[in-house]
Amino acid sequence: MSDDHDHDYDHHPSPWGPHDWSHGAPHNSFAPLVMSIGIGIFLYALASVFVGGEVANLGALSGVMLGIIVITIGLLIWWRQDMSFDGTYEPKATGAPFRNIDLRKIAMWVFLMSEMMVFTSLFSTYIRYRLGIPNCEEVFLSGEWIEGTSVVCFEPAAHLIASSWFHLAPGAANTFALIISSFTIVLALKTAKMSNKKYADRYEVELSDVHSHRSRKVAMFLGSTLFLATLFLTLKMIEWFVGFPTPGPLTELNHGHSEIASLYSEGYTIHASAYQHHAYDTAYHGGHEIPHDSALYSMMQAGTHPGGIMMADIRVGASTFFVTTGTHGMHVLGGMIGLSYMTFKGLRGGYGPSNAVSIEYFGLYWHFVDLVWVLVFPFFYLF
Amino acid sequence: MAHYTILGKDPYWMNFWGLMILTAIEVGAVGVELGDTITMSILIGIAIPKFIMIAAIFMHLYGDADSKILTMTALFPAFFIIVMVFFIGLTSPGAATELPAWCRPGYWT
Amino acid sequence: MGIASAAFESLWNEYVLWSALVGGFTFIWMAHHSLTYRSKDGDDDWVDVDGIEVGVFPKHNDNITLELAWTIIPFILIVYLTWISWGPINDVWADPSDPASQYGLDCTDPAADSNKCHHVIDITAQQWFWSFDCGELGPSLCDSSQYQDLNGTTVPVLSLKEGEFYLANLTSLDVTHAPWFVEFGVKEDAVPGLDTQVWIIPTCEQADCGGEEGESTLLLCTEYCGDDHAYMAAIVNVHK
Amino acid sequence: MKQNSLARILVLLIVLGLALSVAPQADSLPNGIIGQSEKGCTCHGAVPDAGVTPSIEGLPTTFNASTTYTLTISFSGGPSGQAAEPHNLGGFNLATSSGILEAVDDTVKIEGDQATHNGIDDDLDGNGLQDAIEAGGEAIISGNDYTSWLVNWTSPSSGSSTFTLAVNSVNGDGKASADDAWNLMSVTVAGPSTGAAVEELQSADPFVVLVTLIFVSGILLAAVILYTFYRVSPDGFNWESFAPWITEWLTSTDHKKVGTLYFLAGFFFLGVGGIMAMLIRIQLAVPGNDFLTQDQYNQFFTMHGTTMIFLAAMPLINGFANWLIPLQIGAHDLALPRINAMSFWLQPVGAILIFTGVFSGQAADTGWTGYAPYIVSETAHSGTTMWVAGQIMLVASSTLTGINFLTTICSMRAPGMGWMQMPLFTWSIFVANLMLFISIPAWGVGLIQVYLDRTIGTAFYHVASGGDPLLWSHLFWYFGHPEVYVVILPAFGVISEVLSTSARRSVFGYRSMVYAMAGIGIVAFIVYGHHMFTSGMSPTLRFVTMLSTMLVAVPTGIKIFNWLKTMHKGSLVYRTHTLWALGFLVTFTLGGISGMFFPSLAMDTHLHETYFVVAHFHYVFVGGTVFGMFAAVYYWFPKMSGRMMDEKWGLLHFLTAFVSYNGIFWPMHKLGVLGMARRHHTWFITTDDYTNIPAEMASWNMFITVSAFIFFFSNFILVGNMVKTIVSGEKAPADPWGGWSFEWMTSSPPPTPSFDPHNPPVLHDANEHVATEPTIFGQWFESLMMPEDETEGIH
Repeated sequence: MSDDHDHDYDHHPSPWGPHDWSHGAPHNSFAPLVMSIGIGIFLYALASVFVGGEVANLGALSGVMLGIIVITIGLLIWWRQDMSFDGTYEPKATGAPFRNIDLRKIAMWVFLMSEMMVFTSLFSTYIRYRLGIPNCEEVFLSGEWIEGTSVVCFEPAAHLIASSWFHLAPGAANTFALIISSFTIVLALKTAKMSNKKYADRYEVELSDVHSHRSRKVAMFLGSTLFLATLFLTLKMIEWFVGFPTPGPLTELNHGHSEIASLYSEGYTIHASAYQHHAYDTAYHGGHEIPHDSALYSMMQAGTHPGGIMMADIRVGASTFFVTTGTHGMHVLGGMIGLSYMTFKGLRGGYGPSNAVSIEYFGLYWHFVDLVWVLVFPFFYLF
Repeated sequence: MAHYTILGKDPYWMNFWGLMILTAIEVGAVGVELGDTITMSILIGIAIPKFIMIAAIFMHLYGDADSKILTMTALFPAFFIIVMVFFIGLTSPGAATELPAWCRPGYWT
Repeated sequence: MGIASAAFESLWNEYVLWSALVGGFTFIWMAHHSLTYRSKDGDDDWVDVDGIEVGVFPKHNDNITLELAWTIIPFILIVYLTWISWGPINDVWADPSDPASQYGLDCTDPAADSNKCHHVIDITAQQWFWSFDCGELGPSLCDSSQYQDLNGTTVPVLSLKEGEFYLANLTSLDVTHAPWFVEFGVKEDAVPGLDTQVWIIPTCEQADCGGEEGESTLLLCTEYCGDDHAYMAAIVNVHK
Repeated sequence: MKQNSLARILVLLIVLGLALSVAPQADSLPNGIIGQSEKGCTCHGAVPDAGVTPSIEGLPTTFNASTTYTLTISFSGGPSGQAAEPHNLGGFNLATSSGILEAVDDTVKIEGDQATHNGIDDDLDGNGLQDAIEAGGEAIISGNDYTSWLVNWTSPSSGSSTFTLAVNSVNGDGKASADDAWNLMSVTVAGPSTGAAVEELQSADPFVVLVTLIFVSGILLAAVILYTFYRVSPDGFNWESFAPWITEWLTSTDHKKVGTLYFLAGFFFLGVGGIMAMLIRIQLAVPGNDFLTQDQYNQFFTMHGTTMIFLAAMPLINGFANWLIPLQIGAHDLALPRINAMSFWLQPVGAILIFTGVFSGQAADTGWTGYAPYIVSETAHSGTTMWVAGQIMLVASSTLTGINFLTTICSMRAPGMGWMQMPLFTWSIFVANLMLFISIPAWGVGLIQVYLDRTIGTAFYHVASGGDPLLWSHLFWYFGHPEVYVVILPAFGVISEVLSTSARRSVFGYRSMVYAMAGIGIVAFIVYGHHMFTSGMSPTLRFVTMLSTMLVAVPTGIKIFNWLKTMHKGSLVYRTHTLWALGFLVTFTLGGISGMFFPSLAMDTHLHETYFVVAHFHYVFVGGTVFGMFAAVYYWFPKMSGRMMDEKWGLLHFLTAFVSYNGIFWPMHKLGVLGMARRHHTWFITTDDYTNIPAEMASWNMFITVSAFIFFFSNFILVGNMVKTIVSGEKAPADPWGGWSFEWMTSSPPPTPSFDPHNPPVLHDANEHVATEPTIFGQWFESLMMPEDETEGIH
C-alpha cells in the first residue's frame, strides 16, 4: 500500500462526513448504524403491510417509507464521506495472489462471487421447478384436464411473452438498453481515465479547460447510464403491470388490441391459481391451434374430451419468474442508486485520471448485472 | 482499461456492436418458428459468446496485467455452482425405495 | 427394550466397537502425552525445539510418513465402515417391484411368491394425528379400527402381524411429518405433495409376542410439525 | 385432575382461540372425535364451520358447590344425517376446567377428564350400513349415532368453571369427506360467591420470565458499560464526556473496537440463549411436565438454536477474527473498515427483528431449520416472518464480513508472510469465511422466497400450487452444513494456536493442517444431503451424500492426531486455555465419533431427529466451538485488555463447566437410542413398558437438568473473571504465553495503529529457505499474477 499517506491517528473527522482521505480510510461513521436501522424498519414494516398475500395494514406503508428515508439518510452520510475521495488513498494488495491490485477491485470481485451464488440459487430453483412440475402446454395437450377445475402446472413466462412481438418488445428493448448502458459506462471510464494532455489533444480543448470539459462529458456518460437503467425499470413496470398503448398502425398487427398487455392484465401473477389464457382454449381459432398429433386432439376427435378452456394454477411458475427477474431488477435499482451519486459527483468534477478506477469498479458490478441479464433473458423471456 | 484494439478499432466500440448484433439475432431466432431444440441451441450458442464478450472486454478479464488472476477469481465458484445446479436443480424428490440398482449392494458383484 | 432392526443392531455393535477403539486410542495417547511432556509455568529448563520467537515463523515440525499414516489408515477404516453400512441399505430401502428383494412382491400380485411377499398399507399424516388404512388386508394381518388412550390423548392403534413384511405408503395432508416406529428403528418423512414409502418389519420382544393381546410399541412423529408435535403418536400392536 | 388457576383458564382460552384459527385438515373418523387433548380437539375439517351450532343446556348461571348437574350436549346443522341410513351422525368432546364429568348412559364415555361420545365402529366395510344390520341383527347403539347426549357434571367447591365443547357433524359415510364440519364453543360459569376465595399461588408465565430476564440482562450490560466508563475516568463521569465516548463506539470502524462490540453482542446472546436452554431443561426435567405449553416450548427451542448459532457463536467468532486477523497478519486494519462496521450493526438490528416475536409471545416456532411447508403455513406463528426478516439481515452481514476478511487475508499480509506462513487461526478464519461466503447466498435466496411467500404471497413453498418443500431443505442445508463447519473451523484454529504455544512446539504438520482444513471446506459442500436421509430427497443423492459424508472423518482425524502429536516431546504448560484445549480434544473427538453414526443409512433411519442427534451436535457445537472460544478468551484476553486473567478462577470454571457439560450431553446419546424424540415438548412414563419411554429416562432427564443448571451458572465464573481482570488484573506483558505470531509483538493492549506505520512488521522464517526451481504449478501461478515490479497499478 501507499506509504505516502499514513493514517493520522490523532485526526478525528466528523462521523457525519465529509472525510479527509489524505488521512486514510474513514475512522468514524454513522452510516452503518443508521443504514442498519433503516433496513430493519423497512423489513419490519413491509411484513406488516402484506400478510400471506393480502394487504393487512396499509397504514404500515408509512413505516416502509420511514425505513427508506432512514436508509437514504445513511447513504447520504456514506456518500458525504466519499464525495471528497480523489484517489489519494488507494491501498494495494501485497503478496500472492492479488499482488499490486487495488483492494477495492479485489473486494468487488469477491463480492461478485457471492452474487454468482445468489443467481445460481435462483436458477437452481427455476430448473428444479421447471423440470419437476408438468409444463402447462404439455398438460393441455395431454387432455388430462377438465374445464372448470384448476390443474397445477408450470407456465413459463416465456410461453406468454415469446408468443407475440408485442409482449416481447419491452424485454427486448431492455436487453438493448442494458448493453448500451454497459457501453456508456466504459465510455465514462475511458473519458475520466485519459490523461489531461491526451484529453486536450483528443477533444481539441485548452489544457486549462480540460477539467470542466471532462466533468461535463463524464457526467453525461454516467447520466446516460442512469437514464438507461431508469428506462430498464420503467419498461419492466410496463411489462409487468402497466401495459402500453400501441400506436394506431400497429394495432392491426396486435390482433386488434390497442395496447401491449401487461403480464398482470393477462392474469400472469403470483396469485394466479385459476389462470386462463386463449392458448389453452380449444375453441381459440376454431381449434386450429391444437396439434393433430396430440392426445387432446385425438380425444376430442373421439369425443372423449369435451374441450373448453383449461384453468391452471401457475403460481409457482409465476413466482420463479417474478422473483428472479425481480432480483435482477433490484440489482439494477441498486446500480441506479450508485449511479445517481456518481453522476452527481461527476457533475461536480469529482472524476479525473487519479480516481477514474472508481468508475471501473462500479462498472464491474454494472457489467455483472448485464451478464446476468444475458442469462435471464433467454431463459425467462425466450424459452 | 484496454490497451489493445480489435481490427484497429476501439475494443469497447467493437464489443458493443458485436453484442447488439448477437442480441438482435437472439430475439429474431425466437420470432421465427424453428422448433424448441433449434431455438434452444441458438439461444445457448449466443448466450455463451455474449457472456464471454462482456466479461473479457467490458470487465477487463482480457488484456490487463491483472486479467489472468481475476479470471481465476471469477471462475473460483464454478465448482460450487456445478454442485448446486446438480444437487438442487437437477434432482427430483422420490421415495427411498426408488433407489436405483447401481446404488444397491450386490449390483457390482 | 429391544432396539430397532436387526440391521441397526449389527451396525450399531460394529460402530460402537470401532468408536471405542478409536476413542480409546486417542484418549490414551492424549493422556500419555499431556502427562509426560509437561513443564511448570515459569520453568526455564525446557528446550526450545522449534525456535519459537515472536515475528518468526517457527521451524516445521512434521513427519510426512506419520501424516500419511493417519490419512491412509483412517481412510481404510472409513472404507470398511462404508462397506458394512452399504449392505443393509436393502433392509430399509428395498425395491418393492423387485421380486428378488428380500421382501418380495406385493402379496396381491399374481406373480408374488406367497412365502416371500409384502403387504401394502397406507399411512396418512396430518396435524396432529395419524390415520392408518389397511386396504384389503384382513384384521389378522392389519387392523386400524381401534383407538387407545396414551397419556391422556386418544391415539389410533395399528395392529400388525409378526414376521410379515409391510410397505407403508406415506402421505401428508398439511406439513411434513415423519412416523418413527421406535422399536423397529425406521422412519421416513411424510411430505405433502410427495409419495414416500417405508418398510415395516414388526418384531416382538417376548417369545409369545404378548399372547392374546399382542405387544404394543410406540410410533412418534419425528419431523417437527407444529404445536402438538409431541402428542402426535400412535400405538403399534404386534401379534403372532 | 390438576388444580387449575385463573391463569391456566386464560391460557387455555387463548390456546383454544389459537386452535380455532389453526385447526388442521383432518378426516372425520368413524369413531367420531378422537385425538382430543387439553387444548381442544384436533380431529375435524380445516376450519370451524359456523353452520354447526353446538349447545350445552342445563348449566346454571351460578353453580352451587359440589352439586351434580345433568347437562344436555347437542348440536344442529352440518351434513349430519344425510346418509341413507342415518347413523354416524357426529360426535362431541366436552372439557371442563374444574369439576368432574360423568357419563349418564353408554353413549358417552370419559377419556382422561373429558367427556366424549362412546364411538363403536361397526361399519368395517364402510358402506354406511352397520355390519350387524347387514347380518340381519339388531342395530348396535353407538354414541355417534346421536346428535345429543347427556353428561353429569359435579361442580367444584369454589371458583369458576369453563366448559369447552367441540362437536362435529359428519355425513355418516364413515370416510373423510369434504363436507364434514365441526365447531367449537366455550362457556364459563361462575361459582358460589359465599366465602372469600383463597387465591391460589400462580406460577409465572415462562414468557414473562424470559422477557424479564432478557431485560435484566440488558440493564446489567448497560450497567457494566457505565461502570467501565466510570472506572476509566471517575472525574469525567458526565454527559459531556459520555456523549463523545458513546459516539465513538457507535461510529467506530476500528477493527479492535468493532471486535469488542461483537464480543458484547456475542456474550449477551450467549446468556439469552442459555436462559432459554434452562427453561427448556426445566420443562424436560420430569415426565409429562407442563411448565411450558407446547406453544411456548416450540418457540423456545427455535429461538435457542437461532440465538446460539447466529447471534452468539458467529459474533464471538467474528469478535476474535476482527481483533486478531489484522494483528496476526501484520495489517493496519481490515481492508474495508466501514463495511466492517456495517457488518456488525446489521447484527443487533437483525437480532431485534428476530426477537420481536418473543416480546409479542408469537416468536417463530419452526425450529432453526425452519422446514417448509410449515414455515409458510398458517399454523406457524406470525413472528416467523420477523424471524426470516432478521435472518435476511444476518445473511447480508455475513456476506459483507466475508468480502472483508477474504480481501484482507488474501491481500494484506505483511512482507514475508506467504500463504504457508500464516498463523493457523488466520487460516481457519479464511477457510470458514470462504465457506460461509459461498454458501450463504443459497440460504439468503431461500429466506427471501419464504419472506415473499409469507408477505406478498408468492408460491415457492405452497404445496397446493406445486411448490416443493424439499427445495427449502436443499437451500437450507446447502448453506447449513458448511455453516456448522464455519463455526467449528475457527475453534480448530484456536486449538492449534493454543496447543502449540502451550506445548512450546510449532504445531505438528502445519501443512497437513492447512490441507485438512481446505479439504473440510470443499467436502462440506457435497455432504449436506445427510441431513435429509429420511426426507423425500432423490434416493441417488442420498446414496451419494452417504459416501461423501464418510469422507469428512479423514481430514478431521488428521487434525486431531496432529494436535496430539504436537504435544510429543514438548513442554506442555498447564494454563486455563491449555485445559480448555485438552477438554476440546476430548469432547470434540467424542462428537466426531458420534457423527460417524449418521451417514450409515440403516442407523440413521433410527437415530434421525432423536436425542442422539441433539447429543452429537451439542458435543461439536458446545464441546467444539464454545470450548474453543473459551480457550480463545483465556488465551487472548490479556492481549485485548492488557491484564492477566485469574488462573484459579479459570481452573474452577474449567472443572465445573467441563464436568457438568458432559453430564448434560453424554446421557442424551442413550436417551436418543432408547426412543426420546427431538423437539417434543414433553415425554411420558407410565406403567406400560411398551408404549412409553423406559422409566430410567426420568432419572437421566432430571440429572441432565441439574447438570445444565450447573453448567449455566459455572459460566458466570468466566464473566466474573473478565470483569475482575479488567478492573484489577495484573498488567500483561506483550507476549505472556510465548507465541510467535505478530499479535504478540505489540504491547498489550495494542495501540492504534497496532504496528508502527513507518516500520511495518516483516515475518522471518526459522526454516532454511532452500532455493529450488518453482514447480510447474508454481510457475503457472506466478504467471497469473501481476508482475512484481508493477508500480503503476491497473490502467
